[in-house]
Amino acid sequence: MTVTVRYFASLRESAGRAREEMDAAGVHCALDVWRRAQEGRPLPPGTLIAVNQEYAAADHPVQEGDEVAFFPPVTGG
Amino acid sequence: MTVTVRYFASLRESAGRAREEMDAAGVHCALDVWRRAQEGRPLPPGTLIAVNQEYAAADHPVQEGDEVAFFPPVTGG
Amino acid sequence: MAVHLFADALDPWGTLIRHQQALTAGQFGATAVFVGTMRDFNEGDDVQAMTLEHYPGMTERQLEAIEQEAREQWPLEDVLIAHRVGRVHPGDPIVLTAVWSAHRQAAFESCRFLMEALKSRAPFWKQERLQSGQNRWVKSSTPGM
Amino acid sequence: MAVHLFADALDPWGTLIRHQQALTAGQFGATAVFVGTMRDFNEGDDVQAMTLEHYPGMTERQLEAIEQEAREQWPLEDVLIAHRVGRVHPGDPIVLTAVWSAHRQAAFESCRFLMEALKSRAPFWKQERLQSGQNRWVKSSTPGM
Repeated sequence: MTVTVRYFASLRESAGRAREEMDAAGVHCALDVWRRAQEGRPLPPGTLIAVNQEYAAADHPVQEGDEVAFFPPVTGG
Repeated sequence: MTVTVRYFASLRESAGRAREEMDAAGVHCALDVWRRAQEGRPLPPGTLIAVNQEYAAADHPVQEGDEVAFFPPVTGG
Repeated sequence: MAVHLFADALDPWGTLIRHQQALTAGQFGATAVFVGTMRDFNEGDDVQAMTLEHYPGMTERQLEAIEQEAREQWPLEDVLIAHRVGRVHPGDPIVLTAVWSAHRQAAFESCRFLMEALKSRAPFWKQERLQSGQNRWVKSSTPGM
Repeated sequence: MAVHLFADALDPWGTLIRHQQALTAGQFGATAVFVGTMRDFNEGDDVQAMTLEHYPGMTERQLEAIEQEAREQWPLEDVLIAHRVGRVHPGDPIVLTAVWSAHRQAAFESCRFLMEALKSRAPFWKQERLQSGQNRWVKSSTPGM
């Protein structure tokens, strides 16, 4: 199975990329996606997660074709 | 001594005039002004009083040349 | 510091734009604005027109005092209060309050304070002309809190 | 219902005026507006410019959800949310929230709700360029309550 991983703001900079398609075979939840994509790098405290453009918890299940995004606290307005 | 008496909105209508110069000899406070000008008609409940364009209590002292105004609750905005 | 009474049309956005041109961009981060507009209904009745009476002199003094109180309570870059007087019709803007501040909390709170204080203390009175032809003094302001 | 993202200049008053022309005069008595503008200082430093990053698609969905929540909580005639993205400079407007309602309480409260919800949930991120040449991600929004 394949998922799209997206990074924004400071997480985009530290990941060195804005998005990637990732083979997610054996991946169950959003946190698993981070671990595989970031090769074990710990999730920075306060990181927000969105699955298919809706906020989600780290244990949110992930399916084929999902878009999983990681980003720091938002600072708009 | 003379004072200027002013009425606004519904009190202007019920008084039948907007302003008058009144001989206030023997008058001590704003309420006395009302009583003399309105010949004993009771002060309508909720009436607001201003002396020289500042809100004042009914017992506020009145002096020569003062402007004493009576009006209903304000409804601007 | 600005308090304006308009006997003719009050153009709230134009007034705001002209006022803001005098301010230093970059100094304020938050602008909060309230505009009150005449509705065509009140207390279940259709309203055709309205006359806004005021107490010339005292009205300006009260509005200036209200502005001063806001400036003492919050750090504000600038304050604008404008109010219509005379004959108005449904859809006509009646009142404008605007504040400029570094942060939004002060802007929101002080803008609301200005309106509540104006409603409770500034000597204005509304007389409605109903569709039926009857004239009716508005008895009290709607509670805003 | 209206949510707009501007990659070029956001003209808050012009946007507001154009939006309001579609509304029925007389139906609303209260308009509350907030405009957030870029300041030239933050956390003690001079800021030269700022880049507003966002999550296209999710940002619009979040803003629409926030508008919907406001409409469920208050009786609103209309709602407008506009936000700038891309490179901005001190004095540039960044955000506009506006609501039209029959009464001022709903207008004030919902306008503030929109801003607080937008600040806490809409996926935007600010990177400041300081006078020193350093780029700095803004860590968190200032508390608004």
